[in-house]
Amino acid sequence: MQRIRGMMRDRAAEMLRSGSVSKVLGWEKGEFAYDETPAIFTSADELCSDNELGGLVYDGFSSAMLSKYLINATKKDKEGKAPKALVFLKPCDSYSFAHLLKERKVERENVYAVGVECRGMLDIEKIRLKGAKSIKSVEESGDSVNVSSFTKDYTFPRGEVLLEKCVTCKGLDFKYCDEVIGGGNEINWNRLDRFAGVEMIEEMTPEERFNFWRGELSRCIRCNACRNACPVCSCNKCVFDNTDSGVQSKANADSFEENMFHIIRAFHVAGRCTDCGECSRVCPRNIPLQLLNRKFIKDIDALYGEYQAGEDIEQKSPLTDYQFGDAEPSVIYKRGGGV
Amino acid sequence: MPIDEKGTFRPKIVAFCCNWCSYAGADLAGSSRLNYPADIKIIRVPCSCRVNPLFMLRAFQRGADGVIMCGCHPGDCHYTSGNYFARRRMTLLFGMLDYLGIEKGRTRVEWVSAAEGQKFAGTMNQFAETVKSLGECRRIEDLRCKESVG
Amino acid sequence: MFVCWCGSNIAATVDVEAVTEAVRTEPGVVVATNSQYMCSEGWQSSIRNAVAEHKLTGIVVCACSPRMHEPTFRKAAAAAGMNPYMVEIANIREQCSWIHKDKPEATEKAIILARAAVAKLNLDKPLTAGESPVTKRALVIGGGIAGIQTALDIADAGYEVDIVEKSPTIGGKMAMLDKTFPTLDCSACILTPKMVDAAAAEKISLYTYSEVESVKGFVGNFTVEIRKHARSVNSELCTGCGVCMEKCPSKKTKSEFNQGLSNRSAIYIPFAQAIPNVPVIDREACIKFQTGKCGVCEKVCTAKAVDYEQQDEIVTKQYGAIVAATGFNPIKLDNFDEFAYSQSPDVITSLEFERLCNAAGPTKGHVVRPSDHEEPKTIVFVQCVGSRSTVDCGKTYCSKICCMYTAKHAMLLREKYPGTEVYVFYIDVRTPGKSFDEFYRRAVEEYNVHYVKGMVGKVAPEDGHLRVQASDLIADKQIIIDADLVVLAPAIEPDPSARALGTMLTASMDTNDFFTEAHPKLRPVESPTAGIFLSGVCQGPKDIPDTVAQAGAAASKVIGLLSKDKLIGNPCVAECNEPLCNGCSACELVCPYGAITYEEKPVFDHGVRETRRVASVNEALCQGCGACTVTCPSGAMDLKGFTNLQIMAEVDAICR
Amino acid sequence: MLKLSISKTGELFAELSAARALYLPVEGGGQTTFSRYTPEADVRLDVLNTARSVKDFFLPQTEDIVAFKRAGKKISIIEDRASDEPFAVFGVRACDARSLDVMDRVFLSDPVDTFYKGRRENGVVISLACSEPAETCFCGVFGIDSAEPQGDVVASIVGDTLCWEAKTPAGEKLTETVKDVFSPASAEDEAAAEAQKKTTREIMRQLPLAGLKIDNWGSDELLEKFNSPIWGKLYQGCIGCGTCTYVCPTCQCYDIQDFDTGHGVKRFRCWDSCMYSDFTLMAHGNPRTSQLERFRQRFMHKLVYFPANNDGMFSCVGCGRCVAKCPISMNIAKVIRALEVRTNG
Repeated sequence: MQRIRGMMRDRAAEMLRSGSVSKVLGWEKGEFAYDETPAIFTSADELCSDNELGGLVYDGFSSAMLSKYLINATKKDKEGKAPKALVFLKPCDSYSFAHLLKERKVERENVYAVGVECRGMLDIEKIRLKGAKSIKSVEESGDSVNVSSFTKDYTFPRGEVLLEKCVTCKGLDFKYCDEVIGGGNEINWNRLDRFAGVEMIEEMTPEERFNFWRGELSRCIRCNACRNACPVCSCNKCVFDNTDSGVQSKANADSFEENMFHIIRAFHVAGRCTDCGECSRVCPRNIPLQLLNRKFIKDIDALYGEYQAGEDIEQKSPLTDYQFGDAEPSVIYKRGGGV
Repeated sequence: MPIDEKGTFRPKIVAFCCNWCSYAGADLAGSSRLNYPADIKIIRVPCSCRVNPLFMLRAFQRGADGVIMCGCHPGDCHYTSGNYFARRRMTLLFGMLDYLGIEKGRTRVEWVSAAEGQKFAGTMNQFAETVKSLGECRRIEDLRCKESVG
Repeated sequence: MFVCWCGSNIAATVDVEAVTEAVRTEPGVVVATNSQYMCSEGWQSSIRNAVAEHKLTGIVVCACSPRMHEPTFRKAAAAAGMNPYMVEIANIREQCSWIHKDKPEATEKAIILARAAVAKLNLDKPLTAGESPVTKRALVIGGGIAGIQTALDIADAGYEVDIVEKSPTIGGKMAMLDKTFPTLDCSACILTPKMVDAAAAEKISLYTYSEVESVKGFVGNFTVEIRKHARSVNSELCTGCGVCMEKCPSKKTKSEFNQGLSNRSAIYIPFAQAIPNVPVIDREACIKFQTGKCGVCEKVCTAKAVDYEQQDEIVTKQYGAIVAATGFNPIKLDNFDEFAYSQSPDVITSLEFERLCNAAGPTKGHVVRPSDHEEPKTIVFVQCVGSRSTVDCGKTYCSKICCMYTAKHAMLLREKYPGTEVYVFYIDVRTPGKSFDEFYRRAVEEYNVHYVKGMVGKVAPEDGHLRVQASDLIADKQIIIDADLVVLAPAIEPDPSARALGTMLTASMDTNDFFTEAHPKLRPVESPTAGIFLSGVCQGPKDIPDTVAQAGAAASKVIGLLSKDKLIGNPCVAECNEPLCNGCSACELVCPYGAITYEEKPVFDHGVRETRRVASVNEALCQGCGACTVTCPSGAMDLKGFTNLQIMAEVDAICR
Repeated sequence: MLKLSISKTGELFAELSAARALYLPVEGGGQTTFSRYTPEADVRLDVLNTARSVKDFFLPQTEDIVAFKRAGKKISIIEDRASDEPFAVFGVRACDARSLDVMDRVFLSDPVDTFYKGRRENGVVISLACSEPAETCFCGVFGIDSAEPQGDVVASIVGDTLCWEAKTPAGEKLTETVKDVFSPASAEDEAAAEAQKKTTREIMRQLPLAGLKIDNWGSDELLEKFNSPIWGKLYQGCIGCGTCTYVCPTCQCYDIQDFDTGHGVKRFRCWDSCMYSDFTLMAHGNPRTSQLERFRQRFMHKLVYFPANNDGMFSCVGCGRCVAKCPISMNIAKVIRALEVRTNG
């Protein structure tokens, strides 16, 4: 990872110095071993500094996706000129980038996209749940993760402390990148089928499904992190924020609103969701939101043919397309369980 | 639970009907004097593709026990493709509601042409029966809307 | 609020008085009354009086279906000085009194329906239908029989019409045919007069050797750029004497018109009756253009019409309506190896066969084998080559014309060459048309054509013969025929230019690239995009009579449109709330009418000002289906007259 | 001081919950949060930060205020505020315990918020001393002693013993109802408790955020801080969600909304977040139109405006929830650090 970071710094610094780009979207070191923040660098010095705070970093905690920042980062200035930005994209981020291109939220010529090798990102919550307290440092070495705290040192198998979205990674291909740093598109960790979670729920009885989702969704505090982190949820004003939309709501004043918000959130990105898993990652209440999005993906794949948002930006997304012989909604009744 | 004087459950059912086929089918059912329960109230929309999942959820929020959408048969849409989009949207929405454990029988899509008064009435009778057997909708409801006060 | 009794139609099962009372206290209701027949002239004048007396801004009528009397009440409202779109109708007849027997139940439902209508009306906004002028000129794209007929009919009604044809002459496929079924008229004899008429008509302008470059605008107001390819011959000066073609030293180019069965010169007219009778230089084949040396045609042309310097020219014109008449081609048979089309010159297509039969064709009408110019004795016709097919290189649909022309070919052969044996292999013989089945039966019964139900498995060239292996499904056996000539009936497909044109016109197409009609039954000659009409095979396979009929129908639709001075739109159209729009293009993709485009626009929302890409609805094109409103995640797209808030208000009222 | 064997806390909880609702940290869904006590509840006294703070009990996320009913054209007003019932919260850490001081400043000063006041008067806070602070903790920066929290009752766990000490009349009253489960603490117990406090304070001093300097924040620094160009850098990662504000024990902004039920209107209040683009949205527009301004507002409020109006009291208690939960790991600690140098040189 150090080597990759070095290459990233070199490349980005070169691009900034030459004036090919005016800003670089990357990650910056935080207070701890694990709290990197997305940052925009505008000078090579800033990018390469190794201060306590500052300087481009890239490691197992560079999980925040940068794609969505491109919308603002490449907005036209008052003279109508759009700045050009270099962005570092992990494989899953590159699909989201592609989708933003497709929806014209970002124009291709304003971006220099650099794919960066990904080995799966680490989940500090999982590390904590495994008992590590007062964490001082987290080092990756091969297939293990060494954590040292103020009182004790721990070693965990890497596969056990990966973010859930990485455990069910959809693949390491890069889309629409100008270049790729590092490489290797083979997943070398124990990956789980991304639809296994959905299937597990589908196999429950309706009663169980209902109770499962009530339990999950009732934890929602409507912080909107899922929505705001989502690269596809990029409306200027969400229907839930718009007092004139008729469905505005700021809090879940009733269980209905918990359902409503999450059904509509998932529905509005159905056929557009790149399955990046940011929604699940950012949820402060650990609600497995990706399971809602993946339900739509799974149904779309099964009913209308496999579709991966961000794969091909010329392809019509499933909800803006149709076939004469599409399945009828009654196909739902034929599925197991309940009436 | 809304119960009439005979002690039977009276569900609330909202039917979205497209102007060109299903609404006309409903009119034909009317002029043919084909009976279906008064629990069903029709909302006229230009096309089935005008029906937003938000409207369906809204109906449940406001206390509906079942929601049905009717449109032109595939291939017959007045606007050529509206019902195709509606079909995909509703299929996915219903799949999601089922996934959340909400009874499948409370939502339905049916294609009814302007000539199918019989089918319209038949569909409505059948759907009302299903919803009735499911009882009051409790799995997706807003208690605030059900109170008699406020 | 006006409640109608409809005589006893409503009043028998709905307590009209109770409904009137119940809705009187609804928010916004000022006056509530009921009467025997709301639609009667007398009551309409009382509505007018009520509007004046109470200064009403909206009306709810509880009556029969809005499909019945909505226009009536809107007119009444307009007459009373109100906006006609501030009228809502609660359908308490078809959807209430007629279907319910229990009076309290029906009354309760009628009250709820009335409340829903009030809730909707409270959110109604006055709407004004937009108007746009109509340019009184039509464009017909394609100069085959479909295009010619459409243009003639439009011109006959007194409107200007332009034909754009990409080849050097009009006439299309029909000009290549020898005889036509089921009457066996000579194709040229019936087509040429129409071509001449088209050329002579004062109102028709021909743009041959030209293509549509771009289309902008909307119904009534299209702006079209037409690219006139350089003919290298000045049409004004050319006398059509033909000397240039005679003297041209480059004569080795396959004749497109004769399906490659003969050669033509580099400077050529496709066929003798071509219109215009002005040659073009095929620059690929021309020695002057390829090497710089030659110039024979220029030298021999006494009219000084040859112009090597001529450039493509772009003509920009305005039209009120556009007709697509782009026609078809037989599919390429390169991938049908089993029929040995590429291997043997004696395996030909039906269109090639037409040329062989034609007196003006490469063999002067003698049907001979292309390989040795011998008269064939055994001829096999294979139908459905690529039609009704599930293989990748084929088409799933029936090409419709092949059964009949094959019967025609077989009959002509047997008549001209009674000594021949003629076999026709078919899946089904389809003859639904006037005198079609009789025609087919004559082929079988009078002309003794051998019709064999079954598909040909393989055609193998074998020392001068063609060994045809086939199955006879009725006799249930394999048969082998040694044929001298095999004629294939290839599927027909839309001309390849149609796809690009469809995009330019924002006219939708099916998966086979046939244009989609606005309604398969009720609007078969209109595209869903307003102002675009369909003529001929570009909409689906058809024979000449069907094509001519559709061409006339398309013309009458165009005439109907051009006869209007201005178009009055439907005000219930989509509307984009620009500050909310995030420019994602989803609405554009689901719009069947191409009514939505994107523009960079300054938007201002609660203190934030920026310029960004937002959707814009062309009200003249929008038909108000609402597909865009649901696909829009931000709710920026809404439908006037059926807004999100209105529909939700109805839901609320119903579920209350 | 009273004491109880840790194995007998079940009895204590049962006693406490007999007379009033008892809330305490319970694990569920992979997280620990304050939940109502049941004998089956998986009580976690070792977890520091509950997913939601103690704020929930005094300023719930949503709360009905009043309702209106419409009949015909008549509108009537219906009082529908929930009645206050006595309750106790057990296991409130020092940071959350202090957060109530901040909240009191807002809701108990004139004009008094009667909803909040009612809950405060009915709620007894039983705090729990920390012995194993996390790396995200920085309560010490705000002068909070995590080893000795405030509260109506202060509890601590020393080895296998739960120590209990009532600090206020309300705490004493509560203790009276459960005194039977306790025995008096011995001098050794007191000594062990003191020793543990010392150890905890020592750990606190070593934590990475212990060195945050807060002294040059406060009212004097208003314009310098406000105009600092550093905000322009800090805010860039902010996605404008409300996570920090909703997990924060001291964020107290709320919105009042009307919900049309179809029969009438329910007026309720719900938390709002200054990170949201529709926060303080008025008819004319929004005074803070960019995320930079919204981001700055939150920290300026906590570290400058609030102390300016409240005798120097910061409205951050250093619980570290925002540090742990921010989707992009931006937080108040980074802000304090980045702006800790006097920006005017």
